[in-house]
Amino acid sequence: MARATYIEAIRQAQMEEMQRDARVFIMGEDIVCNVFGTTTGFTEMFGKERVRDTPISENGFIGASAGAAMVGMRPIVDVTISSFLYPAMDQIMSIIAKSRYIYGGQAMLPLVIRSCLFYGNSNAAQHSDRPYSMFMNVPGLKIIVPSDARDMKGLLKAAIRDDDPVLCFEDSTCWSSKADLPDDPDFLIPLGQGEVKREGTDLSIIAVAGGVPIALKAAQRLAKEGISVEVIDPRTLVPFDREIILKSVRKTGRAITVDPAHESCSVASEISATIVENAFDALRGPVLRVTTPDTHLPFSPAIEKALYPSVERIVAAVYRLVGADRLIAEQGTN
Amino acid sequence: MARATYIEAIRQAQMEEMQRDARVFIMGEDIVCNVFGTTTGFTEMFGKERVRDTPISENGFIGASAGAAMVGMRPIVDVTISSFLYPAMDQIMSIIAKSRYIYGGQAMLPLVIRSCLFYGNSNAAQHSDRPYSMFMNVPGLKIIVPSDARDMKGLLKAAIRDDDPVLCFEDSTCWSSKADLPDDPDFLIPLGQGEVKREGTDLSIIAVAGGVPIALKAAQRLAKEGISVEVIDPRTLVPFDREIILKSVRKTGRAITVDPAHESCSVASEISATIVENAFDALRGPVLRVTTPDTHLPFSPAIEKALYPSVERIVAAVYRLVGADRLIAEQGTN
Amino acid sequence: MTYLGNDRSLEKYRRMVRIREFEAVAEAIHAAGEVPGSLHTYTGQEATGVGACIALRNDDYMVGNHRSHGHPIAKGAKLGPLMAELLGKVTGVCKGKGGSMHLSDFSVGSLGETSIVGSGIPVAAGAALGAKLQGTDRVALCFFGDGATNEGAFHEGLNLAAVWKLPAIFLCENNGYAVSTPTSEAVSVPDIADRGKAYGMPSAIVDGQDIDAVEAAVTEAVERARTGGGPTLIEAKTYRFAEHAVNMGRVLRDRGVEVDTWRERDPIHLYRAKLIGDGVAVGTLDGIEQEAKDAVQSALSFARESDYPEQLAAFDDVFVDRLPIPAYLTN
Amino acid sequence: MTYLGNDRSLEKYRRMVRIREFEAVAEAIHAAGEVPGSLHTYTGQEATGVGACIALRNDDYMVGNHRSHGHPIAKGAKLGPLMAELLGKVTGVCKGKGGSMHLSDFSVGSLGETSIVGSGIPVAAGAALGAKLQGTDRVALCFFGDGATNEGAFHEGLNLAAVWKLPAIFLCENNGYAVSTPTSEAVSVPDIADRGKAYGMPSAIVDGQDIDAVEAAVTEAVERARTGGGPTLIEAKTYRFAEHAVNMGRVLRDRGVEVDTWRERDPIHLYRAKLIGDGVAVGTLDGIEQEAKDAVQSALSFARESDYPEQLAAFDDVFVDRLPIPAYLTN
Ligand SMILES: Cc1ncc(C[n+]2csc(CCOP(=O)(O)OP(=O)(O)O)c2C)c(N)n1
Ligand SMILES: Cc1ncc(C[n+]2csc(CCOP(=O)(O)OP(=O)(O)O)c2C)c(N)n1
Ligand SMILES: [Mg+2]
Ligand SMILES: [Mg+2]
Repeated sequence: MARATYIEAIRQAQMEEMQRDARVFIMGEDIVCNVFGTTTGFTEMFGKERVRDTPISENGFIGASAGAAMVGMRPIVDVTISSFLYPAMDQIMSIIAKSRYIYGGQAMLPLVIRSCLFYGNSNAAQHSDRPYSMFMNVPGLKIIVPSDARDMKGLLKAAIRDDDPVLCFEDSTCWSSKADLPDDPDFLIPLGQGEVKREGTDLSIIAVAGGVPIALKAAQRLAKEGISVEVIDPRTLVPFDREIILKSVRKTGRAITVDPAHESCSVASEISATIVENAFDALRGPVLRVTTPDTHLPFSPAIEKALYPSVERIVAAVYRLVGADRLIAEQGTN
Repeated sequence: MARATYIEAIRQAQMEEMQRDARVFIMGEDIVCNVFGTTTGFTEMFGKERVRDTPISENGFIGASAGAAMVGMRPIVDVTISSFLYPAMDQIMSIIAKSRYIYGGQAMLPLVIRSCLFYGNSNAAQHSDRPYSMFMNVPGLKIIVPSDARDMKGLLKAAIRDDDPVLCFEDSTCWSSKADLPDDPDFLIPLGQGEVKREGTDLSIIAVAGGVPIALKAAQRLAKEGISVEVIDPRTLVPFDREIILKSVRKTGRAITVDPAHESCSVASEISATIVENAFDALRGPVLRVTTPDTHLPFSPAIEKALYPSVERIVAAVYRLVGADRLIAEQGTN
Repeated sequence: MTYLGNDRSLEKYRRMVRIREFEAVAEAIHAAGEVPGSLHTYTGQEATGVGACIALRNDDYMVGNHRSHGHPIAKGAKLGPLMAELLGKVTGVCKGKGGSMHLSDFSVGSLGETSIVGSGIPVAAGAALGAKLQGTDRVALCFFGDGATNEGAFHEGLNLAAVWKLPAIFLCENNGYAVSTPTSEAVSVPDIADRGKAYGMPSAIVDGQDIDAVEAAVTEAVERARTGGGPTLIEAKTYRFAEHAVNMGRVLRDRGVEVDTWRERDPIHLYRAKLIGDGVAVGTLDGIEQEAKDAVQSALSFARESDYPEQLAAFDDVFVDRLPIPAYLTN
Repeated sequence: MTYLGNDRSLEKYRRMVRIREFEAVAEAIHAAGEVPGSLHTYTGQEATGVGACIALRNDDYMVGNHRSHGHPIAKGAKLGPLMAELLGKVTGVCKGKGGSMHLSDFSVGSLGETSIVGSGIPVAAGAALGAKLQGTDRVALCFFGDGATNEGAFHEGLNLAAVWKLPAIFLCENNGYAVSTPTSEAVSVPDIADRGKAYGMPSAIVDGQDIDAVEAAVTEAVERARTGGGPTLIEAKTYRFAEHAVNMGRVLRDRGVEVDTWRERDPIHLYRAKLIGDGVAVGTLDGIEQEAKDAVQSALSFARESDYPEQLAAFDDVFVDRLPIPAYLTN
């Protein structure tokens, strides 16, 4: 058990699973030279057959991962930045998500596609995508969105061992955050299990990916004012732990969803819809969303940052909910 | 004003706009031979330069439409089936949605990408997509989802005249439905304006695309039982007419969203989230979603149909809401 | 009974006539409304499929496309599950989930018949990569049409295979058209085989109506692939006798006398004549044809007698574990 | 002052040194923390950009990529708005929305410098289609790297241009690497120019350090395109002196003495020597260099003195009309 970063957690998860299972290999653009630090030492350990640089052809090598998986390999594909998933969308949507189904269970596709959510640092609109919700809309893809180093290690290891295709979204705003990483080579966090990141009684914040650390900070600040906030991290989007969310909202009666992605058809919207559909009777006020508005991300550092969820925006939403509720309590229900 | 089908409305809209504006041209696979009937007579009228068959290379010709638009043309791209948008996702997401923004308004991309939602007739998972919600999650693309022939004509003509890129999703379950189509060459339905398709007082159904005719049938059946249902069709997803939805829900206090797409991160979810966020005080019960569950669409006719929204499923949801509400009325609020 | 051990030629003939007969019946029952969805027949291209598959080992891999009836039969699949699939029955090779465009039998080495044009090509490259990483000498054969060579997936898949020297054979069934579009209007070179030059990949053009020629070309490519020599692009010049898909004749381009010219080069007729010339008794060939008819009829009976899948089967096979069932279907 | 009318050679020299000087300053202010985001310098490739653009008319189109500093200056863009863009200022050529990877100046015919590898190629084909449909004789030039030729977009864009005989010039700046990956490990043919054969497209290989050679090759291609002869693929063999992007040296491949060898073929030094050999006075060239330094300095002052965009500008230019502003920003 040693403290390490989110990036290091990715490296350890990959390394341990490659050591454990000879069928696991990794490929992607410039992974031998290890731009982000997730494959440090890998070529020495595993050789260039299993640590494989690819030409710039995302549709080609992501599709190739499907073929390799079908014949018994367990590929990890490193797509670096999530915006580069778009050129490969056909293989992801038409082949990887659908092959098992369309062939009646004959195909098995144990593969992991990793990519990072690269926003917040003047990368401009073409490199700042956070596209997980569009993959959640298509059946057949499991999706993990770890928000801290420990979850990253446990979820990524579980993803590599999973027999279904898994997309792993790595939030770059979490890259340098640290946690204690278990050394147990079988430390796994089951896909589909959310976690209460902080207990509270007044209000539930359901946050995803880089939204989680911000929600935790907001909760900390609010605690000083006597407002007790529960923070829930679903951790995986598919399968989705609806119960942990509903349980929390049934307890607190108030909910805010936090999602660094664009608002329309976001995971934040999905969570809101789930809450109002299944826990309406418990709700004491609206479910508010704190997301990135439906505009692109500009390069200019002067105007980019204010577009993302922030502690301030979350706190304001909490005030609105708690305030509104006090009002209702004073005036009686309408 | 003559009665005609949804397909014929597409043909008329394209024809009238091509007659009106020499910059408009159409391209796509096998459009000269006119497989679906949306370009009948076009080669004779406009010649093969303006009615242009393409190689099977969606990313190539959709990207080319962007280039042509930037230099002053107004392309209509016929992508036949919406599943074929995936190979072109990079050009749609990275170029078409983002070019105007990333170049600070220097680029203008007046183009229309048409594709049909081809579900419900044993086309199997790879050909049955209804992917509009993923495009709604990315800024920069206007989206129309006409549910009847009249809307199709007015919206498609407006889309072709619009100076921004517009995706037009054509629901194949509406293909043969008919309406009176205005002859006025300037008959336009502004993008961003929803419509009350049927007035009612007890409950609002907000339905999109092929969900609208089904919702209308359900409303008709329920009317006989004394339940008055209002049916709202947003008609365009971007820009999105939130006000028409909220106004209706504020009136009726109950809402169901109907969407033939998969449930997670769907337009149905987005509408639910919008309602609970903005009209919570008016709500007398949960907002229910009638969607396609998050499984793929199977080929077998024995098991495909039951997966889509149906009159029965909508009626059951209405009973649940109205019933639940009656219960509340009887027992007092809890 | 298969002839492979004793007589390769008869087995080749047998597989071709099984495809022909399977599709004749498939068309008939589609016309009668028994088969839902679309139907793209392979009739006319049988020599390409069988010539290629006969050059493979049983444990080699194969990937195909929407025109999927011929490939599995060519590779030796049983007919019953294929026919049942057309009817959407639970005994179908894909349990009724795939239908006519996806007759993929993994038990004979198939890794999919995928109906998104070009999408099988990267998959085949990946299977070849897998075989290589596993240290086996298996190869992967990929069928695709002329139209598919205009997709980016073709380019990326072939470049990967070439750069990594993968044991893959890319077999383009150039039937002259993609739906209504003649190859010459969509492909910017006279021969698809020219495209191999962009990858430094050996390529060959072969008469797709001549099963022996196809077999020879694929055998050479398989040999190269198995021995570490890397991938090959083969263009088989062939023709589909019917329209792109049934019921599309109405709208599509009139192909005029071209069809008749090609019908004179019916691959089954040509091979029958050749076998007779080689001294095979007419009765033997008639017997094979009769056996095919019987096999298809019994496949049809099997299919018709089979059940449809249960409604909840719609939630199987999205993942290894069944999905949760939505409430409206359980109440 | 531009030299184009009087003296084409001096104008070529002038544009090259302006690029070099612009980037020297850009690197310095990036190192000082004044420029956010990444920075991919063009240093070493100036002859390719300028040689190509000088062969175009002002009203011809151009599409580039993430390595975007050189292309607009080569096509004649003003420096102030480019520098202001690097700083994210509202006076930037993209109003601060694009940054270093997207220095695209539509006023000189640019249609984008797009940072998704390969994505500019279909756009250029489309611009050429537009020019053709409009009956003008404009052409579209597309810059992209060696790595981009492995993307499906390259294949689809070139095939479209070839099939439709579009007035396009596809100029591959082969600088030997895509990030850390040598061209030879990712591209399955010795020369990118070989890829033209897959489209029946005329292609040429040119020394990318020799501005006259580049100009000649592009001029020939432009001539062909303008007169209805269709597209051309040109491979310029060049080299980037710096790493893929600044601050990436640490992790990337050691290129060893290769860099020094290539530095001996610095395109600006080569051309300077040539001009002097042709009798141009050293003072004239020194003057041009000084003018470039001054111009870049005044661009920097302009950029520094400019304002950042207002917060609400983030909602402009998604569409022609401004988006609704979210409540949290208006209260
Ligand atoms: C990506 C994609 N685009 C378009 C289609 C529609 N489509 C189905 S088959 C076909 C023609 C394919 O032509 P070819 O590859 O030559 O195969 P053939 O049908 O001639 O055997 C087309 C355009 C599709 N299925 N997938
Ligand atoms: C689709 C896509 N994949 C990956 C990247 C990351 N990336 C940026 S530049 C680059 C290398 C491009 O190489 P090349 O085309 O040779 O251009 P060069 O940088 O050498 O000028 C890569 C891989 C990207 N921007 N887009
Ligand atoms: Mg064909
Ligand atoms: Mg390069």
